[in-house]
Amino acid sequence: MIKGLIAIFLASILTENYVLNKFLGICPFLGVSKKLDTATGMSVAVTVVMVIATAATWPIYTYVLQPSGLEYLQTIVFILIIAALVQMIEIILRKYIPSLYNALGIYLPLITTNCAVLGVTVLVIEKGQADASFGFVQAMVNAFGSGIGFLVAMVLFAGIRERIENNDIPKSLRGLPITLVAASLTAVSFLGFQGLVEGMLG
Amino acid sequence: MADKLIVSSSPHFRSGITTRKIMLDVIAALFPSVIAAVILFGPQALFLIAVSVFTCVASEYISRRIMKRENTIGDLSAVVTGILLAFNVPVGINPFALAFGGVAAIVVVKQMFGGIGQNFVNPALTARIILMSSFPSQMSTWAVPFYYLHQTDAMTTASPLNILKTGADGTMPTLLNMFVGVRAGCLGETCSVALILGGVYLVLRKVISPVIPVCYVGTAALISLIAGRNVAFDVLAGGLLLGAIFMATDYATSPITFRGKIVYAVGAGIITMLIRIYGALPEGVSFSIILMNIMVPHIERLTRPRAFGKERAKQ
Amino acid sequence: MAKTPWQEFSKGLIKENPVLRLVLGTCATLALSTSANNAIGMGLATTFVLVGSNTTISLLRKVIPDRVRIPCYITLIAAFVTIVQMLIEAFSPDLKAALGIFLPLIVVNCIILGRAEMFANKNKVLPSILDALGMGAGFTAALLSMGIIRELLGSGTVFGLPVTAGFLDPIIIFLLPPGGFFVFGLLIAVANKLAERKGGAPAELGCCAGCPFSAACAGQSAQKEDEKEETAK
Amino acid sequence: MNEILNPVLLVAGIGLLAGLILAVVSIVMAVPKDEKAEAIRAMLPGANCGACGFSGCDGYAKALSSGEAKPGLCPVGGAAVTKSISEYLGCDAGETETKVAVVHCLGSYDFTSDKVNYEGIRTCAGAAIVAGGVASCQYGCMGLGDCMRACEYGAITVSNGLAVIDPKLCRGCSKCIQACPKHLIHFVPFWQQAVVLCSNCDKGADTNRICKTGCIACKKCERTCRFDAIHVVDNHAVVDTAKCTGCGECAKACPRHCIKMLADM
Amino acid sequence: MKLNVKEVARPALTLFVICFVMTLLLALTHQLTKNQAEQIKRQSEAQSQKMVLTEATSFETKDNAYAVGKNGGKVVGYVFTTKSKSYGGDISVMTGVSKAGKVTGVVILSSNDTPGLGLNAEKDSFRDQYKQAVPQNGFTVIKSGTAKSGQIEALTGATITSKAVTSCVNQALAAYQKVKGGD
Amino acid sequence: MELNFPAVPFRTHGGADVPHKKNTAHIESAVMPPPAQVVLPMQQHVGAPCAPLVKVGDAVAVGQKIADSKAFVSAPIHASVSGKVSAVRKVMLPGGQYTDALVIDSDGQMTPFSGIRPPVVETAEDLVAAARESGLVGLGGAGFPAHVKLKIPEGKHIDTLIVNVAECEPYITADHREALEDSWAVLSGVYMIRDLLHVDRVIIAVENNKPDVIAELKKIADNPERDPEDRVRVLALRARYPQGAEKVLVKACTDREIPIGKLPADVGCLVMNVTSVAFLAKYIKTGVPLVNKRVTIDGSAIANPQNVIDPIGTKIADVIAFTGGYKTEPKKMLMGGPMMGLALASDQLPILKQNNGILAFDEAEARLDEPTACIRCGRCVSGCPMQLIPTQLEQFSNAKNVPKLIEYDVMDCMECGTCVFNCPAGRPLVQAIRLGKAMVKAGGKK
Ligand SMILES: Cc1cc2nc3c(=O)[nH]c(=O)nc-3n(C[C@H](O)[C@H](O)[C@H](O)COP(=O)(O)O)c2cc1C
Ligand SMILES: Cc1cc2nc3c(=O)[nH]c(=O)nc-3n(C[C@H](O)[C@H](O)[C@H](O)COP(=O)(O)O)c2cc1C
Ligand SMILES: Cc1cc2nc3c(=O)[nH]c(=O)nc-3n(C[C@H](O)[C@H](O)[C@H](O)COP(=O)(O)O)c2cc1C
Ligand SMILES: Cc1cc2nc3c(=O)[nH]c(=O)nc-3n(C[C@H](O)[C@H](O)[C@H](O)CO)c2cc1C
Ligand code: SF4
Ligand code: SF4
Ligand code: SF4
Ligand code: SF4
Ligand code: FES
Repeated sequence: MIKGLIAIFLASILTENYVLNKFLGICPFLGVSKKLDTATGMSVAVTVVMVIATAATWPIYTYVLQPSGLEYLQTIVFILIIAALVQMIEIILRKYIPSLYNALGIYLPLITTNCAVLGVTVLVIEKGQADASFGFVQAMVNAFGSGIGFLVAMVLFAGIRERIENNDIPKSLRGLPITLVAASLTAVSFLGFQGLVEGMLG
Repeated sequence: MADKLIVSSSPHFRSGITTRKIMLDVIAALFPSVIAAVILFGPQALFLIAVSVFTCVASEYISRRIMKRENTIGDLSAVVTGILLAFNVPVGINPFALAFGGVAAIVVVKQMFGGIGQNFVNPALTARIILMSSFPSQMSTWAVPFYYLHQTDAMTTASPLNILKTGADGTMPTLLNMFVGVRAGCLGETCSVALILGGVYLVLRKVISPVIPVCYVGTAALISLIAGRNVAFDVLAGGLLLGAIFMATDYATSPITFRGKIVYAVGAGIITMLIRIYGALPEGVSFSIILMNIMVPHIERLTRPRAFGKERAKQ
Repeated sequence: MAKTPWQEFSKGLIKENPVLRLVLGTCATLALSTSANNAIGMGLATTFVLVGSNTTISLLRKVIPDRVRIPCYITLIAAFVTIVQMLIEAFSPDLKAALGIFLPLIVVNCIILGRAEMFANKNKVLPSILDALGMGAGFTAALLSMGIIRELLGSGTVFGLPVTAGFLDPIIIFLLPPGGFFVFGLLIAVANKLAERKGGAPAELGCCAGCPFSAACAGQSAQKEDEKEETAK
Repeated sequence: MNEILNPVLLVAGIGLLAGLILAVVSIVMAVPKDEKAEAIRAMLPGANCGACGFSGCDGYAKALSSGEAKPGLCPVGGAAVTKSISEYLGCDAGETETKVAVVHCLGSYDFTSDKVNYEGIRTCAGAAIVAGGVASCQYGCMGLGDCMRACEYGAITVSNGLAVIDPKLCRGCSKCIQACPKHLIHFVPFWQQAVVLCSNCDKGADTNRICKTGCIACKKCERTCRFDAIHVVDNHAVVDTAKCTGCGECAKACPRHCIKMLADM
Repeated sequence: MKLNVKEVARPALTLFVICFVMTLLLALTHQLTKNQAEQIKRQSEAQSQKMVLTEATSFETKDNAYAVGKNGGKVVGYVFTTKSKSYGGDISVMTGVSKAGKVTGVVILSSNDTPGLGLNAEKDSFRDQYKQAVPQNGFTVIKSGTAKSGQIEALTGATITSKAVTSCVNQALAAYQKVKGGD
Repeated sequence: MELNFPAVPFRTHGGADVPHKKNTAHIESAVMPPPAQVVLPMQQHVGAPCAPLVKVGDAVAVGQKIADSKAFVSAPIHASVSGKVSAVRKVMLPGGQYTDALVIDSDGQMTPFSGIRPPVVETAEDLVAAARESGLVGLGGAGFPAHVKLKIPEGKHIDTLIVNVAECEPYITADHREALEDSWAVLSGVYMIRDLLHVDRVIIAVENNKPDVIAELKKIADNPERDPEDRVRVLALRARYPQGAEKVLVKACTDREIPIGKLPADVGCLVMNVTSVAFLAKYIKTGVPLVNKRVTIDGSAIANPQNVIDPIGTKIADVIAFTGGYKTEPKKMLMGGPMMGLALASDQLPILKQNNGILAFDEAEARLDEPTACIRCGRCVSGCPMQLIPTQLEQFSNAKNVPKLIEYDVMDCMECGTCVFNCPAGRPLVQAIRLGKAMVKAGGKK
């Protein structure tokens, strides 16, 4: 069990990295990775929302939607819940933990429309459907791991962007194009993890 | 005095070492391995090295021209990249695929980011991974050493690490054979003697510091020992020596701080062995180096030396 | 500044191409451009949702109170996405498999919310529909061009038909994530170049501009803080 | 029928709940926004140049809304912005003066030369710390273009060893003034007037040796001016912009041709 | 701060109404497409089974582990779903085995392997290799040269995947040995 | 506190093996006859500039104080020739700053000033006062007024005097010749300072590429009569640039690290250049203030390289003409050594107090390769004695990133130039760092 959870956790960082392998959450990956501190703040906020959103949506799906045969309402229900949740988190933070709000709050609104959050809630349901042993705990670990994977990708990429910031880049590539090429080379390095997690723990 | 004097900021003296001289030293250090490659894999090896060097230099020249920048092929770094790229492919590779790799290495990895010193991943190794994921069968078809002396032209075998990992059929070479290079593998990686010779030369010429190769190979050996594998085999197999001596030490993509070099090399050693032991691929040198390349900005930031006279506590 | 219907439609194709100029919906663009077929499937599905949401939001723009604007939009969009999901499920299981997770994720595709926020809630129904069609077409076209490039280079086929077989080995990396980022980067560079000739600015990540929360957006406020610091110096 | 009713009620319920909570919360927790400042901020050009004396446009907007500052301090936005802000604030626009930056030097290679052969970082700041700069005239333009790179509006061109600002393109942001290590750039009001394009504080003879156009403090302009608007200070002529009428007599009188009319530049 | 009823009620009600209407729409669409979708879903599951065992017209799941394919009440073969470790993690394969023990078809149900490499195993040319005489010790994979009987020619650049699929098929054959003879 | 003498120097960071090129080490210094004119800038030291005490037309004699300032951190200026003050005019200093200068037309007599008297020095305070009157500034190149350094702040104790005979700059041999030719003065200066400041030990630090100096100074230092407790010893340093730099020298001699922004006195050390020490001894004996200076004239464009003792204020061109002029047309002229010296805009500038060398190079040596891109080789990092990261400092400086410059300790750089010397790409690191420092200072003011 523990081993399985570790495997899920590592896999969601290394082999199923949302950004570098699955193409989820690319907008913040490209947009908020210019500086290390904003990259970290955004990723922490994403991780928090991912975990809370999964904690809310998984039970609703398994105990409300699925028993009544309403699986098709997944998308609409999930997105409503996420949108409401994010707003609630923001408001609560602002009211009660202003320090945390100042650190993370500015990223929260951005997260509602982030593929990665909706993605994780949908994907863990999919996994649960495919594999009976994949339950709530696994889903939570997966969500948390995906958030951390997002953080890893963001932090690594922020380092690279800070490094190439003052580079003498050809004019027509400056800005977004070179950022994407850099992302491409970062993704290259993540190709090598295939099978690693299963090999270690499987 | 008729002419105006030159003024410039101090110092007005230089050591005389230039980028070009450094690259010449690296080329010299690679020379024994070139010879070994030609002996082991025949004239085709020489041809491939020539193709790779030519495409690298030509793409550097052309891309600089297109970007309207000054020509930099004179610094010879493209030659080094070319040789190392050729060292990283099996002798059976399609020369066009190799040329594609050369273009990718120089244009995409190096020049797009501004040229020498500004690339954040190792050009030759990135090209190698691109080739490996694009043409996997060519990149994992190993010719038997001295195949060109035999009548049959298609003599392939499994590489030692592949035999170890997937139980592919093939005979394991003896350690001595692995040391002198009589085993399946990429052009430049098999002959450990030549590689070590080159490494010693580079260290003596102060082109590289021995920190990275020693820590890298040392970490890999230690993990091999702990995992109960054959340490000598792990050190000699695959691209470990070539990677540790020539590729992990690439200036542009390794940390410039002393402690950073240690962290980097140890990290690469760990990842290499993790992939070798657990990963789906038999070998992990390229990926480990590229992964550590990506971490270099953070490693450098965290291992900045304490400035002289700076309070220790504040660090 | 009334525009002709044609202008309303065509701006999405080139000048304000949502993918290459506004840089919206990057995830779907990268993930689903491994083949021309996927690209078209995704493009059409998104266009459908876009037209649906733009139409209804434009219709309801006077009714929806500001306070719950975003939840309302999201609900509307999600409903259309679900409809598309059901239709595809019913009629093309292959396409469903190909689009996978990105089908429900159309909900959060910034193009849709972006057009709702930037266009539909300010304009009449007809222009909104035209806008949606144009944007959808632009999205599809961009996806398709990326799909064709990646499929051609990565599998040697176009729409599944062999093209380069025999004289060029497929370069598989173009099908993998690195290839996606790379081709996208180059296409944006080309689009920038073309735009530059017409005096346009280079593309910036558009999610922020399109995003209803842009006022609070991290990227922008962080940037602003930087500027502030700089000027303070 | 349940198959339809159940989902409808479920989602509508969530919707109602969410709507209620959001509505209540957004009212209860509303954070008062400084709408005034935001409105003003939207009018400002957003160049964040700091020429207004505040920390960027945001700072100025805040100061304006709280009444700490007067409109008309933003040189980039110019009169139009000033007007709209004062209308918004309902106050008097006050005296607004458009200023443009002028490089007070004419020492191109036609008139003067470099004293040394400079090697090193190709910026004015870099040259200024090596042997006091490259130009023979210690006060003069080095022509390495720090000001040009600082200007975001493309108003400055550097050629033949001299920087020249096009007054029509200058937006008065003062970036170049901060950039010039020789402190050669100053604002002048943007109307017809004379400007002395020399900053050399050496005696006439010394100036004459190094520059063929530098002010030699001969005081011809001073004598010519009918409005007492030009005087030799520190060995070079200086225009009193308040008095200058732009008649152009001094420019005609100057034997060194280093007085120009702003309109001709 | 006072809560104005109207200010709260209107937004909430609007959202409520929108949710109501849209879900109604959804539920209706669902009703309309439900049958079609289920049919297709059922079809596709059966389709895979049918693909690997063409002769059968109906399938009967046994022990939740395998299916028996029948044609007009007569057992014509079995369908097994097996798993094995491949390049990108587990791969899941459905194998049809005729009553006589011949492989009638192979379908890759799920795989995380690389597009263009491991995923090429989904191509007919690879899968059809298994439709041959079953060797004693199961199929073996060869990397180069022409396959002899009982050998499977590996996909180029995807030996790992090829071996994984082959292992799945061999598992299915082993399972067949256990169940054959049952009805 | 028991203090030991290190047998070998302590480990220092980085550095570079610069070629020594001490061509003039074994050539007797020549004494230059009075030039026709000297130019004495009012600022030849760190601190407040002096104001003239004489007017145009006044007659002055050698050693007469002609300019002074009230500020403590300043040093008076004395006439170096006898003659008439002919003008006050602005001159450019080698660094590019302009300052007023007194021009004295020599009468060729070199009449000594009648007021010259050896000072009475019995206490530490006397020493400070005498040092100030002498016009002495640090002759190691920094030009910091010596009396400021000698005035030990209340409550601080100096346990170690380090006499800096490192002379690590290539070419320059002025200190070398001083130590050989005036070794008696060096030693009496040492004993005097030791006794007046109650220093516990004196380390005379000499780079080991000057064996003759080591031998000569050892001969006298190991004199049991003057130094019964053997508290003065010679330490042979590794000949590795920049051993002579204060912070490095203190580390090499005592293993103490001077904290950033602090002085040697904060770690109980006093570092003095050998010529400074020798001059103090001579001044106290004769009362003749600082009016002439030994200067190494060398470089590929110089016909006869040698050391010249010349009156301060002599035009460089005159000194060079005295040695035999140029061999070829000079393309680059330096005041000071090639590592830290300032490039001169012309040879019409005067010799200043702290000058120890004038170098003139021909075309081949003057031209340096154009810089190419940094290859991140790390040579600048491993060579930096201050353990900075010069290549990143350069980038931050170019990007005008002041917070990063501060974070990466740009102010700790002593501009020794080791990094540039080592750099294969020839990056202008020091210049960028100097610009960066200026930015930090300007930012600090606001
Ligand atoms: C520097 C270098 C790095 C390499 N990295 C990898 C790698 O990451 N993955 C891989 O499969 N092969 C890599 N190779 C090639 C392997 O070494 C090759 O598969 C080898 O022939 C297998 O090792 P063996 O001959 O000891 O079995 C690399 C080669 C070199 C020269
Ligand atoms: C990015 C990448 C993706 C790969 N994907 C697969 C795969 O899906 N299936 C597979 O069997 N091998 C895959 N490989 C492994 C290589 O093809 C490797 O060369 C193989 O293990 C040995 O080659 P062979 O098949 O010729 O023996 C992949 C390698 C890389 C670098
Ligand atoms: C890089 C560098 C090198 C130096 N080299 C010497 C040297 O060789 N000899 C010397 O006397 N002073 C040298 N100095 C100056 C010393 O740091 C110190 O200022 C001087 O020895 C103090 O003595 P003074 O005040 O008598 O000049 C050097 C300074 C720096 C920054
Ligand atoms: C010690 C040393 C190692 C090098 N290793 C590589 C290498 O692994 N791959 C490569 O492309 N270039 C290598 N180069 C060449 C050159 O530095 C490289 O192209 C830079 O990465 C270009 O920025 C090396 C150069 C040196 C001096
Ligand atoms: S930087 Fe340009 S716009 Fe600003 S004041 Fe100078 S010339 Fe005018
Ligand atoms: S005006 Fe000043 S900043 Fe501009 S080029 Fe001349 S010296 Fe440089
Ligand atoms: S020595 Fe020069 S090339 Fe090497 S890292 Fe430093 S600046 Fe770059
Ligand atoms: S000049 Fe500064 S940065 Fe360079 S080596 Fe010397 S102390 Fe270090
Ligand atoms: S499309 Fe913007 S985050 Fe995925």
